[in-house]
Amino acid sequence: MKKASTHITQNEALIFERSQPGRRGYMLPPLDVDETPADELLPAELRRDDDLEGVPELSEVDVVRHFTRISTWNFHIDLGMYPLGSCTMKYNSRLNERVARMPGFANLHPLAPEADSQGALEVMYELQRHLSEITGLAGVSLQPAAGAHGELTGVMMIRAFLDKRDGGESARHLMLIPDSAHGTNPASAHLSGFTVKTIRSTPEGLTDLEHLRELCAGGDVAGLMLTNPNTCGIFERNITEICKIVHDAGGLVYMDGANMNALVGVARPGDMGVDVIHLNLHKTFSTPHGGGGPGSGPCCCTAELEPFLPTPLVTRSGDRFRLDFDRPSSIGRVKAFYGNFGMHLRALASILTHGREGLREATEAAVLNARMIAHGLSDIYDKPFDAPPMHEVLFTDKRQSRKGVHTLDIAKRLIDYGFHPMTIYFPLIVQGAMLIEPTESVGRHEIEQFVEAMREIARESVEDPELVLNAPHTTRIGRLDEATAARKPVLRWKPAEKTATA
Amino acid sequence: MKKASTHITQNEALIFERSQPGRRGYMLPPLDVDETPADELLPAELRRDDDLEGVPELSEVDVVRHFTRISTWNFHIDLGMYPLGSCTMKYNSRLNERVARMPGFANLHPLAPEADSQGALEVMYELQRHLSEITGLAGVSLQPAAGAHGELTGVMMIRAFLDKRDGGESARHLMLIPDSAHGTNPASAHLSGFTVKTIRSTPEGLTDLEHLRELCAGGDVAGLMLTNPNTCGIFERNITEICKIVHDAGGLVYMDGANMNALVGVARPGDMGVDVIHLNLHKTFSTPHGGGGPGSGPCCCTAELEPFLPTPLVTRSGDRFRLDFDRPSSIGRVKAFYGNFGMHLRALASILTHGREGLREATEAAVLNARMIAHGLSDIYDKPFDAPPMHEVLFTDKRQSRKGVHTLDIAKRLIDYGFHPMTIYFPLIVQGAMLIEPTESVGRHEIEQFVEAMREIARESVEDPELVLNAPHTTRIGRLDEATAARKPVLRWKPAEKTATA
Amino acid sequence: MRYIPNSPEERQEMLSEVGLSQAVDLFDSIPADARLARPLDVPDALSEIELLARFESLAARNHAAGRPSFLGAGAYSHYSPTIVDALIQRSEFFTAYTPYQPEVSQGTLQAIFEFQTLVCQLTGMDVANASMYDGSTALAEAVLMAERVTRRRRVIVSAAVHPEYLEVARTYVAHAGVELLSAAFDEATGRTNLEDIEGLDETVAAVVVQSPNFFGCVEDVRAAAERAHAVGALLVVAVTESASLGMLRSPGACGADIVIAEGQSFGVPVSCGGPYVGLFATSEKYARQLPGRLVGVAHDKQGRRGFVLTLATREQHIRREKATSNICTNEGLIALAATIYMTTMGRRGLQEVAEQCAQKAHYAARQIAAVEGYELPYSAPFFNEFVVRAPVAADELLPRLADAHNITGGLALSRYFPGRPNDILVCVTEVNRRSEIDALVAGLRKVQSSKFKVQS
Amino acid sequence: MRYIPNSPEERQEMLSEVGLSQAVDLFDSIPADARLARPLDVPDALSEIELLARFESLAARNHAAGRPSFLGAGAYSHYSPTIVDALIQRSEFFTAYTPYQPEVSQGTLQAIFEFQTLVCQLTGMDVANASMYDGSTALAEAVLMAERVTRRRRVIVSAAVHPEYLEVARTYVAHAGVELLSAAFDEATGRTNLEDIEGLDETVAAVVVQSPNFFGCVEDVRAAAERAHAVGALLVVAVTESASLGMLRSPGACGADIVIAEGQSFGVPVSCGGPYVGLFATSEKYARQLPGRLVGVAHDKQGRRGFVLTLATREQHIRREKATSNICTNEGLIALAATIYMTTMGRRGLQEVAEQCAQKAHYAARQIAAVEGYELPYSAPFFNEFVVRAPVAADELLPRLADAHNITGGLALSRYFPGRPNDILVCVTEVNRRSEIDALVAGLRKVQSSKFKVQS
Ligand SMILES: Cc1ncc(COP(=O)(O)O)c(C=O)c1O
Ligand SMILES: Cc1ncc(COP(=O)(O)O)c(C=O)c1O
Repeated sequence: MKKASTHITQNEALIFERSQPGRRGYMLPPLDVDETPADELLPAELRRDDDLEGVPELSEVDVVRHFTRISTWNFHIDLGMYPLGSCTMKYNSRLNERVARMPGFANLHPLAPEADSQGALEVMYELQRHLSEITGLAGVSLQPAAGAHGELTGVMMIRAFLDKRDGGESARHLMLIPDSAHGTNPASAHLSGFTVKTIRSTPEGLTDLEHLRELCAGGDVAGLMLTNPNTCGIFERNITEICKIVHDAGGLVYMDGANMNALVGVARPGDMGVDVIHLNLHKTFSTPHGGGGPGSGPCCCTAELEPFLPTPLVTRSGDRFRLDFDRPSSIGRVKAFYGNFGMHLRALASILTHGREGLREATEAAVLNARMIAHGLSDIYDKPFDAPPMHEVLFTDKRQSRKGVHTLDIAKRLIDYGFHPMTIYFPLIVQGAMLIEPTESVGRHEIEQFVEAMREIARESVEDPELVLNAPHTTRIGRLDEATAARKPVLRWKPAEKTATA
Repeated sequence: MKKASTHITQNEALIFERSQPGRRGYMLPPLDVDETPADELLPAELRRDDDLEGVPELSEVDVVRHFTRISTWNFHIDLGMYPLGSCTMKYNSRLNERVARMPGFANLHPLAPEADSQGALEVMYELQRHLSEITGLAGVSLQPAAGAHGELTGVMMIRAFLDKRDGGESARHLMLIPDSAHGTNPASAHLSGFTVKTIRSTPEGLTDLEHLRELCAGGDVAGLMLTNPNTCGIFERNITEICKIVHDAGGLVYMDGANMNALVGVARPGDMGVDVIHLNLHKTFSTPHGGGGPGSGPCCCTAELEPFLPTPLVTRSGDRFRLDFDRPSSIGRVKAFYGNFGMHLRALASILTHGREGLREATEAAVLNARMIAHGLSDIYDKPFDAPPMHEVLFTDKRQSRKGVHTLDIAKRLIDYGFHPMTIYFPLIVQGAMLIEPTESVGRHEIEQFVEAMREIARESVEDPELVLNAPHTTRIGRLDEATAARKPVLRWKPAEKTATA
Repeated sequence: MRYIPNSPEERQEMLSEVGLSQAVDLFDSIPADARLARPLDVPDALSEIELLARFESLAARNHAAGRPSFLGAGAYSHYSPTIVDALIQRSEFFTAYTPYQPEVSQGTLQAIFEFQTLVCQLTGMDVANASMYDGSTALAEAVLMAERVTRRRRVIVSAAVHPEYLEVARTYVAHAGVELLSAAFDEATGRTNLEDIEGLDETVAAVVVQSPNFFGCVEDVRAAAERAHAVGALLVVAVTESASLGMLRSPGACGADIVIAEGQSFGVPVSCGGPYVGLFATSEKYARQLPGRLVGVAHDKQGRRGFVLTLATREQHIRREKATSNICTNEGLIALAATIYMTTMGRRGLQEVAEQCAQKAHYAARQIAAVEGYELPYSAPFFNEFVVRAPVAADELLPRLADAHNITGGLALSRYFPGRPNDILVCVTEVNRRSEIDALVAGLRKVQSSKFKVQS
Repeated sequence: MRYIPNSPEERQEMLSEVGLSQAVDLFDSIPADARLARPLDVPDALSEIELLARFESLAARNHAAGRPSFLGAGAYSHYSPTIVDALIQRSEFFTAYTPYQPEVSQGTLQAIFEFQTLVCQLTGMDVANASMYDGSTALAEAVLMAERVTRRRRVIVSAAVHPEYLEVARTYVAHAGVELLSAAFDEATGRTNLEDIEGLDETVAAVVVQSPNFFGCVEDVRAAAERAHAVGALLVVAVTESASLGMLRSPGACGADIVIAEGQSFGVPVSCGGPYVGLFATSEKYARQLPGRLVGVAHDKQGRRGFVLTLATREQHIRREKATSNICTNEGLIALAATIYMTTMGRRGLQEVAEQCAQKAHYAARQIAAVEGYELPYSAPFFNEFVVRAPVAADELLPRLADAHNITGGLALSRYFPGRPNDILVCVTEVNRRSEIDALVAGLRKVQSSKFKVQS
């Protein structure tokens, strides 16, 4: 049976194009208090004078049909494998959604008295404890809203630590980052006032120890930001050595925990010498990506760094849970309130549902699935590094590009085979990168279908390159002209366009 | 913008074909009581000996992906107009779903003590009251599970009433049913032991009064089953006269209320002389059809017939609500417990959400939409009856069939235009019937798109009949060979087929 | 009205487009004397906020919904995995109609085909239909089908069949010329007395037994089949607690000709009695006598497999009064819920649920039997329901249990059998924690001793 | 583990396929000394039944979630139509990733484009991004953007900006070489003192005001714009209560250069502080300085309209350390919820919500002011929040209100301003019924008189 076919789908205009004056999709209870005259309420000059011109007017049915129709244009995890490398698109359980929607959590105001919020505080406290155990690091803050936010937090903590240790403004301004790192790493380091120096990778796709030593020699190294397994899907086997080098040079080691799905229950950053790490709960701990968030990027660190974690922290005294605001060395707040609590609930539910064995089992299954793909494609696609992949496997378009077929084309052609493409052109250290991460949530049969599809595409690239170059052929719209889109950006609907498309 | 395009969809095997030994999608808490040895629990000869061979073994992810994938092959109301004539496919609000899932209702056992179920009893009592007001009939039973079930109930009540009135087994065994009636009418009448006699319709698509008088002359007429507006979408303007004729002949009038969406708030069967009627809450009162149920078919009747309603009835004494089992003349039970309570909740929520004005407004909007379609197509398609349509409009393929294009072809071609087809080949009194019911839940724009699509198809039927005859062209599978399916029925999966399709 | 897309202004424009000036003109074909001259006497529209508050307060008055319960008797509290309700809430499923147009209804059709197959597997039969309203109407239809198949008009129904099922069957056959006779049950075992079934002869169309029966006792279905077949009658087996199918020998394996069941146990909330779903299965040779819808395999021109509604010539829309049944709309979405439940629990889960139900029920039975004054009158093996004979009237005892211990202790059999004031039907499932069972036992003990206090 | 498709047996087969004998071999590349030699110290797996019970009991301990509340201060309780949560639960939306592949992500992309447009309409600006983490981080990014745009390094922030927003800004700019100065507010009006803003000169990159400000007072945004523009600085306007945009003159119309807002009011539950969604809008000319993602219109070869992520050269994955921000994942699903909320309420609904909030808040303010001992210290116009000065310490008064009257009466300002022990920030929205407001007033009166009793 073919994995996919084409079927009829509804097209749908913009919500503004569907709007009709006089339509209503809402009803409020009648105002039940004595009215205050408009002018006493608010002087005219402070009131809107545009009558919200342009904001849509629709019935509830219009809204439901609009968003239901456009939703059908999305690929999503519940349809199947979503192998975006580095994104860990695993199954998002409905059970976690149900937990997050319990009225006792959803209706709790963040500024409600501590005594009346004990359940929520316990949730955060327990999640902190589990994340601490999983990473092998003592301190945890749940405040960061996503991975990059966690990076910013962690790097700022390094900065604060060094300033304190070295007294005043530490002279250490260099943050070392491998060329394979995710873009958020240098961006976060920069935001924290560091100068980014790039470390080369070896031909095996590992951090170049020699180069690291060189860079550390200068004495102005604040730290290293490392992803492990790195973005090539390879475990940095010299990790303890790497940490030692940085520590000996007086710096600290930050680990980007985006790839923790390869390690949970198997190895702990804290045991390797890592000082601070962020986790992506929306990756490793299965909180839904929601088409681009919300995420949650808790920051975990050594006891030494704990004083610098953001304020407040959730602490426990006896059977009471408290918010600790008295943290003089803290870098301060990185977000209002306590982070994305709704994601904390889901992540805790996920950890408790997996349990001790389940967490490790998931790691094993994720790595095994990646191995199957490596095993099935290595003879056809260029695998730039020999090392066996962990939870994700990196290929390039080297062989196919000889015929003019590039990574982008292979990705688009995968769509015709019923798959969401892998992550493409990342990491940047290889040309035409294809980073494939199946996660543990994919069954053997679909892994085999994926391997087969990739092999078919390789064959097509030789026998019928045009077919691949013009893919996808099965979607309601074809490849979009992104260049023009960026040259003449249209970033919002305007009534003008309405008449245009109506 | 075209209304629809084709897009990639996932194919999916049968759940049994996805199954793999050893997969698990569930977990129960550990057994927390002292175990009883197997043989004490149940003697071996009473136990299954097939180890549930063949029942699927799947992970939760498998199940979610399986049902999510196959769901995408369905057309549904949230995608747009679903103009099945006689089916009243109106918007199903999420609010009603939420109400039906409140734990206080969902977890209430039907045999819980009356005193501890007052909320549920009040819901049923209040719904009875509103339906009584809407139909103009005093007695209401919510027990029937669907329209046909309501018919059976109503017709049996007529039988019981006549037996009582005429003493013993009434000699009246004739049930008159127009040739335009829905198949459930004669089937229900037959189940109640009546002999069905068919009444002709006039060229205007109305009940033939003369024929009715004739049939009533015999003195053996038990009653008449009438749909109003009838299945041609026309209001039986002689309804009061019709009722009079039947009553004078000693019979009773049953009204099939499937088309009440044309009358709510505008006219009441009770005021027209109808004795008993069923309502389809899953039509007029927007409880979801669920791909073929559950429905709910309350039966409403005159005070005279009330003693014959099924047992129990929900009654009120002061501020207590009770189940009245003491109903000696009742036809008895037609269903265990009290009917599809979950649908009662939704229907009551729908009535309260619409309110006095809203109910009539919906009726007006529904009829207006049907008028728009009649207006837009009458010059192209054969409209067998002149009368202005109520909530649905009937056309035939008379003109198109000259070119060999029939109703079925037109229906299938509509799919390519992004519409769900109308009801076809019903009613049977015209050849190639196309019964179109837009309901109030469709906006003007989509009505216009529908008219346009139908006109296009009419054009194609002349200019390119093949295109229509081979439709649909945009679906993941084409027309299915129903003849062979019925000749060699395969009604279940068997392991054999597995190897066949794997 | 916020569910109506077209605004009043738009509707006015549309009216003039069709040549009318106002909404009332739409109803010109309705004679004035048949019209409603006044507004309906229903309340003004409610906002979501008001509506939810209203129903929340109603729901709050269903006290029984919130407490531990040992009620069964045709409606069972089982755990339903979260994905069951999540998946049936996809509008693709719940807002679709009966799959009349297969090209755009394959989701519903394939799911029903899977449902039919699962029902066959669990009941041990060859074919099953797309569902009936519920177990009680399914039983009535089974009786009518037996008459069609055998052309005989007498049907013997065990007195241990659910009383409400029996009532429904009576109503259905009242005018079908079918005579219902009753087969008594043995007061010692609690099983239907199969040795001598009064009136069982060559004029009998079918024998109907329920297993586990209304009193929780597992019937000797094989023996029933032999007795029925001996006179050329069919055996109809009814199952109200479908969870038992995970453990009990399937009716098909015991020789049943028609099996009907209530599918509510498969992940469907008790919801005050409905919607539930009736399962209906039989053997190959009677397929064309089945009531209701059937989905079968079909192929398109390119040979691609699909599913369609089939054997429609049995049905009312083709056969009219000669149809095998008048049923049209069935319980599609509930059948889907049951299908998702059965596949999520799967082979092992259905077995484990059955095992836990039986274990917990037997634990409860032992504990209760050990309380002074209480006895279990029946000796037959049971699954997860059993009768307890109390030292006091059940309708005094149960309210006290509810008030003093916040437990719904079971069903007072006097509801159906006035002659049995002290009997309570107790049901235990996998959702009843041991602590609940122990609380029930403690409660029974208390009530009982307090009674003796009263007497002394 | 029930979420892992492949069974242990299948995984064993797969292992041998890839030439391994057991699962541990998968981790050969991890040196032994870096491995975890023991099982994790986390509890055993829980079933759904156990997990739900566990979280239900935790939720039950959040007493505040269940009672009438007048808390605002950056998180607002508004009614969210049922369809908002129903639609974002479609797995098509909530289980998708950032729309990197437009051909199979148009649903997400079009929704974001609609979100961007709605944000522009409400704020009165030209362009808006695809969302920021929340209002507080959006403000910090706005400060950094102002620095990029003006190449100036001093930013003046009103002291009436939400204290937590200010703290976040401080953290963000700590190492960016930006200096934050504070503009005092007027103790009589409660508004930022715009007449003489200390340090406002040609070296200032931006002036930041919040309106309604933290104390609920509506600022004179136009005046602020004039003052800022006079020295070539940008005006950054922050909005924490976005419901106010349905009534208040839009910041854009008042001359703001950057507008950031917390979008939680648009149908998003308060959920103990997150996830929320940050809105970020500015004028055309600064579009390329925006942080975060942007969706724009694009066409395919056949000229069909679609949407794509665009102007990516601003972002970290291209620009790395030179990016306008480090943000990657934003708040997509919450932005979708806000979009559905805004379209469901629509033009008239957003106006009516704002009107009801203002009306109820003013009613409450009048009633409270009439209670002996309580006063409203500020004279400036307000929307739905206002400061009440109580005759007793707020942190004595509020717990008594909670215990005796089951009302969360508001926020004790001492949480942020230790010098203001008696001040309470009270927020009223459309969900606060008159009866709740009257109960609050009655409660304040009681507490107050009981206080005098204590004193006399
Ligand atoms: C390796 C790596 N680091 C950091 C990030 C940033 O995480 P987030 O998108 O949650 O900010 C990602 C996510 O794409 C990533 O893959
Ligand atoms: C006119 C008419 N009568 C009766 C029925 C039967 O109703 P139900 O399908 O709910 O049994 C229908 C539904 O199709 C109908 O259209």
